[in-house]
Amino acid sequence: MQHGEVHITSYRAHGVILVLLLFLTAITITITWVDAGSFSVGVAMLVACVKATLVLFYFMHLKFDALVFKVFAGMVFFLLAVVFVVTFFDYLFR
Amino acid sequence: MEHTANHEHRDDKGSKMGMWIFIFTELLLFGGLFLVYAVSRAKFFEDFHIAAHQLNVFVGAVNTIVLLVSSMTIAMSITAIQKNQKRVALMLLGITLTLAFVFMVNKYFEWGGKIHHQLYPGSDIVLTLKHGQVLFFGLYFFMTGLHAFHIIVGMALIGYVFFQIKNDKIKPDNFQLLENAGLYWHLVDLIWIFLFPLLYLIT
Amino acid sequence: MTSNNSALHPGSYLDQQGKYKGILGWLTSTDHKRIGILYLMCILVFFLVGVTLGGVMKLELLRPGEQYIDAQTYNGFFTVHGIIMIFMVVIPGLAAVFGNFFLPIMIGAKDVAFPRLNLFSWYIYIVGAAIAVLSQFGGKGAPDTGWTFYAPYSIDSNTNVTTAVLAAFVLGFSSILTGLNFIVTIHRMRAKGMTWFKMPLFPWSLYATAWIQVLATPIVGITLLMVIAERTFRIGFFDPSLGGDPILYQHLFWIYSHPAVYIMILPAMGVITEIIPTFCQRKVFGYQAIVLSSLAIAGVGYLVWGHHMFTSGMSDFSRMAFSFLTFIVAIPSAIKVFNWIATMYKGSIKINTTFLYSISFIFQFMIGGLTGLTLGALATNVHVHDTYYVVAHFHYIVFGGMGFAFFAAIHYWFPKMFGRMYNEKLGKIGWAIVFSGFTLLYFPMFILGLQGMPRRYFDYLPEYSGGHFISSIGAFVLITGIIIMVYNLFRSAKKGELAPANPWDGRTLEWTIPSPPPLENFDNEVVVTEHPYDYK
Amino acid sequence: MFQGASNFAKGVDSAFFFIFAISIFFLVGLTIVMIWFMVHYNRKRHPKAEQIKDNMKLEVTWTVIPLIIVMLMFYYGYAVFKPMRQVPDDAMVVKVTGRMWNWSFEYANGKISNELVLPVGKAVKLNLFSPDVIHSLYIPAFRIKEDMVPGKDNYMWFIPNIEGTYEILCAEYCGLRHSFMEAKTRIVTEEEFQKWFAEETPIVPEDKGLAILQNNACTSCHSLDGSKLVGPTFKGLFGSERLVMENGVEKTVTADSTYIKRAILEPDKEIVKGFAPGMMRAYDKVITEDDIKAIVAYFESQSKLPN
Ligand code: HEA
Ligand code: HEA
Ligand code: HEC
Ligand code: CUA
Ligand SMILES: [Cu+2]
Repeated sequence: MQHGEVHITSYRAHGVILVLLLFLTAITITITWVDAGSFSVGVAMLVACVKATLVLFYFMHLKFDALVFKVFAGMVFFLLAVVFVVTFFDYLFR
Repeated sequence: MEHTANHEHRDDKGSKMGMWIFIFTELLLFGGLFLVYAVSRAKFFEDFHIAAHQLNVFVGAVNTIVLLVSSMTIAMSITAIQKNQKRVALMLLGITLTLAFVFMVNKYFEWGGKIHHQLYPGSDIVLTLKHGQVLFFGLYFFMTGLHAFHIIVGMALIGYVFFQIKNDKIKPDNFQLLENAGLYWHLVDLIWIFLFPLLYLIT
Repeated sequence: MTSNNSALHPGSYLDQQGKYKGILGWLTSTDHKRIGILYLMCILVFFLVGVTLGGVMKLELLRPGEQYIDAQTYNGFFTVHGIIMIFMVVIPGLAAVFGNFFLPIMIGAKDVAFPRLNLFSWYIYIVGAAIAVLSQFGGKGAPDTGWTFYAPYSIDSNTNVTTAVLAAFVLGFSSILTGLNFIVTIHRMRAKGMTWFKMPLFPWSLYATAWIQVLATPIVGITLLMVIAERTFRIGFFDPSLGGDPILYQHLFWIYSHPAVYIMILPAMGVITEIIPTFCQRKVFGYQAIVLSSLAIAGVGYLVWGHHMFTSGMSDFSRMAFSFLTFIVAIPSAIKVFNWIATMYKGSIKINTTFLYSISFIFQFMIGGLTGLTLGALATNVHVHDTYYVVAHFHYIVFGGMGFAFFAAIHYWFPKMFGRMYNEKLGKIGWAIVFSGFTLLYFPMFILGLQGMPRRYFDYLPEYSGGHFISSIGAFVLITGIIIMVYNLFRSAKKGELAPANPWDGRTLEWTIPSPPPLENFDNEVVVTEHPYDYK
Repeated sequence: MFQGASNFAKGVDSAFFFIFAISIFFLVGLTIVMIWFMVHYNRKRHPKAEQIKDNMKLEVTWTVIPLIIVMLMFYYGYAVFKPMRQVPDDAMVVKVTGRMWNWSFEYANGKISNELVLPVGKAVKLNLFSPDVIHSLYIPAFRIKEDMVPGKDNYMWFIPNIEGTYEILCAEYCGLRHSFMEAKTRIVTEEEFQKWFAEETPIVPEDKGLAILQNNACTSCHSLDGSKLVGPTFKGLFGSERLVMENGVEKTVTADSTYIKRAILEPDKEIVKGFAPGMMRAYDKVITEDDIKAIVAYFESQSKLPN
């Protein structure tokens, strides 16, 4: 028993997301081809984050799920980010 | 408290929540690995750069596309079940499984190639390389290996779900199992989305 | 402990249920209460094994020089002692035993969310424990790295480190699944009317604990896998001779293992928060403050791991940041202590064995916690790091805190779990001996530490012999008390007086059902209207 | 605290006493309150509990006051610690090598000693170095400690300010003989130090082989005088018949130069009877061919000496 309306994502919506994802993949590849360096890694990671968000929100239905799931996911990614930052307190200031 | 699930034996939201929490632990599992990657790369910037040249961007890109498409098909199969289109759902899952298989075949040849060229941890050639490059290949095998292990588990899960649909155990009003399998599969995709640029594209 | 009890009242969970009889009935039961008892038995056994190792270590340290065991054996002993105590006793301890048994009852549910997964976690625990036991024998001898498995020694050591690391990995997996189960149970299975802020505080503390279990354990999991990979393939993650970074290992290890100390202490705090209102007949003071402090400990506790690495050569900025965060995390613990004591104010206090253990918990936790502050301050940490001061600190908190809370919990819930009362007089005698033995054993260690006695020392300089001698005597006083306590409990489980449903006049839901509880806990659906701890 | 003999001792001790005093205040205060409640509100004396409402103001008070206190503690600890990382420019530099399981101290003029001799009242910087696993240099009397991490340069500094001899201990677990990894530091007057510093060091033996054995800490496991430490003694080794286990098979070999080389490079291949495998690590990347030649030459020279 699902609570409230069950959200049905249309086939088309899935298709659109896939096209977006493929497009972003193409961007990453070209960017890193054109200009190697720390800049392109930053962009590649940024694009990867966008892609991940798309997968989370649409393929994994997070957008249409109850609030708790969004809060949980937000919390986990925040935690992961903070752990990275705090670890790099060591490596950046040596 | 808005909802008590006790009066019925099934609690779809609870089961989904369990799956999500499991996914979080998986994310942190890989998170630790990414942390090691990040620190090592900061330390061996040049070496990583050079070693990454040994990886084939084309194979990586193909595998990315394969996984993205398979992610879409499994997401679509949920739509199909919701719309009570059993055969479409089965077909979509079949495609997902095939794509997963393609991914593994690709991986097999990729790893095979590396091992053939003696680019595996502990081989004579790798031991002559610079530390940073050895580490890169170590991370490459460790990360993609752990990822491939998740693919295999995912395939088993999807295969099981496939038969559950076939035997009408999963129905338009009872598809949480399918959704959970889907969530797991998307996790595999999610991790690859980061692995691909980090391992293949930093040349 | 379980026979003879069917006479108590028909339909209790201790009776034969389901397909199988006898031991098989226990090993296949998905009933959360039976699983709790299974954990209790295993943990008791491992506790006694660990404690025996500790005793032998103290015997060896009685005098300087080699007494009974050689250095390699000693190094193996404290490693195994640490692994058993941390991974097999205190981390699963309260959560898996009392959490399993009482969490569903206290929130008015029939079972946990995933009963089969629950049983599965226990089996994983057993497999992990079996691997740990295996690592002691055969191969190249017991692991000798300390429970922290610091690289590069853990990579170089030729002993069975891989097996021990694998055991810790498997045990971690069991811990994750338990945590997952509890989170979903608490979210989805609370009784009608039990809003979040009407939930008792032991479930609350388990909720905070469960999140740490779920989000911290995987990090140590992957780290341990990397150690195994490093030992097998020589990759160079952590091995400096291959360009790896040993300090990175320490970061990863403590990212888990600091939060892990809160996995140990949070449920203990939860237990104490249940016991004090009951024996004071008083509403708990500062319910919301206690809830929030649990969550704060879980949250901030995640970010202080670096205080184990102040002298490791970490950047100076990190040292400062971690010291700062360490002090922040002390505040929620202080809040809890203040609220417990305030709960006793104008109460009607009944002093029995349970309550005495709880009071000694608070006392010892304060000592352990306050000495944690000297460890958290940079200047003083440099002096006392890796000395017996640290050993004293964590035994005070882990044993004096979590261990005593465990003893308090087992006395408190004993009537409910086994349907019989324990012997009060013997209980009090046991407590007095345990408490004095404990103090005698661990207090001198603070002084030894300040004098500069490093830990993990098989042998020591003569100037430290006084402290070690007293401390070794204490170990044997302590074990006498523990034996009396365990004897009392075993005997009472068979021969004690029959227990009423609510012997202590508690207010939480477990006291509303018969002792021992029936199979499905509640006959009817539970509807909660009042706050827990509503004494009128 | 206990005897303090460096410029940091006072600061560390006062930081400790600051935290300690506050801790004692809370510990004793709260314990007394607790016991008083137990007596005063005992059920016999106070059979009916009074219900008391939560008090927001109180909660805030006992959050904020401890917060302020711990911030003071943090600051105190940090303020005392900070100078420990700021080495004065005129500090004398000594390179310390900690290995399994002994210490050596190398001075600017190349003098190597296994005792740390320092002039009183002068700043020293110790550069910490480890070739094998993590050790930690700890001088309790000076209140200082820092890990020696292989592959990473760590340092510490201090000013010894009381003459005397103090213990140096290893505070990070480093394997079998961790607890025996001690040395002494001798703090002497400036003149004495200069004299010691200039004099030809007797510690570095004239024999190259012996020097290698000592510098690689072989002698912490192998005695030269016939006593049994972790490994078999080197006394009378050369040319003798050795009973060894190879793959579980017992056999006798003569301790010639090839045997000794194997024993150093692959110690786990042939295990001397009565000893455990895995104790001695393989020195294949540490000890060079030439070193081995020197070691063998030393063994050979020893075996020729009349006993
Ligand atoms: C249950 C386990 C547990 C808990 C809860 C804690 C709690 C704390 N610990 Fe401890 N710790 C360990 C288990 C635990 N620890 C273990 C096992 C080790 C050693 C690991 C190893 O190396 O093997 C260790 C080591 C350890 C170190 C590293 C020492 C070293 O190796 O150099 C440090 C350093 O900061 C530290 C600090 C603290 C602090 C500040 C707290 C705080 O959370 C304490 C908070 C509590 C209080 C402050 C007391 C109650 C409050 C009052 C009485 C009110 C008055 C208070 C104020 C005014 C502030 N601990
Ligand atoms: C829950 C956690 C826990 C508990 C309860 C204990 C309990 C004890 N521990 Fe602890 N200890 C740790 C966790 C714990 N320990 C950890 C994590 C470490 C760090 C390891 C590391 O460095 O890696 C450590 C390290 C440690 C050391 C430091 C070793 C070193 O650095 O060199 C010492 C030294 O004395 C010690 C002693 C003891 C003693 C005497 C007990 C006493 O409580 C034991 C009292 C009991 C006895 C005296 C036993 C006598 C028993 C019998 C005679 C048999 C009776 C049997 C039956 C009835 C069946 N422990
Ligand atoms: C950790 C302690 C340890 C250290 C350090 C150590 N060894 Fe050993 N060594 C042993 C042990 C134990 C054995 C006996 C077991 C074996 O044969 O492997 C041994 C055996 C030997 C033997 C064979 C001796 C015989 O009696 O046949 C030689 C030669 C030797 N070591 C040389 C060295 C040299 C040279 C070094 C330093 C570069 C060194 N060892 C450092 C522990 C050590
Ligand atoms: Cu060197 Cu401990
Ligand atoms: Cu900690």
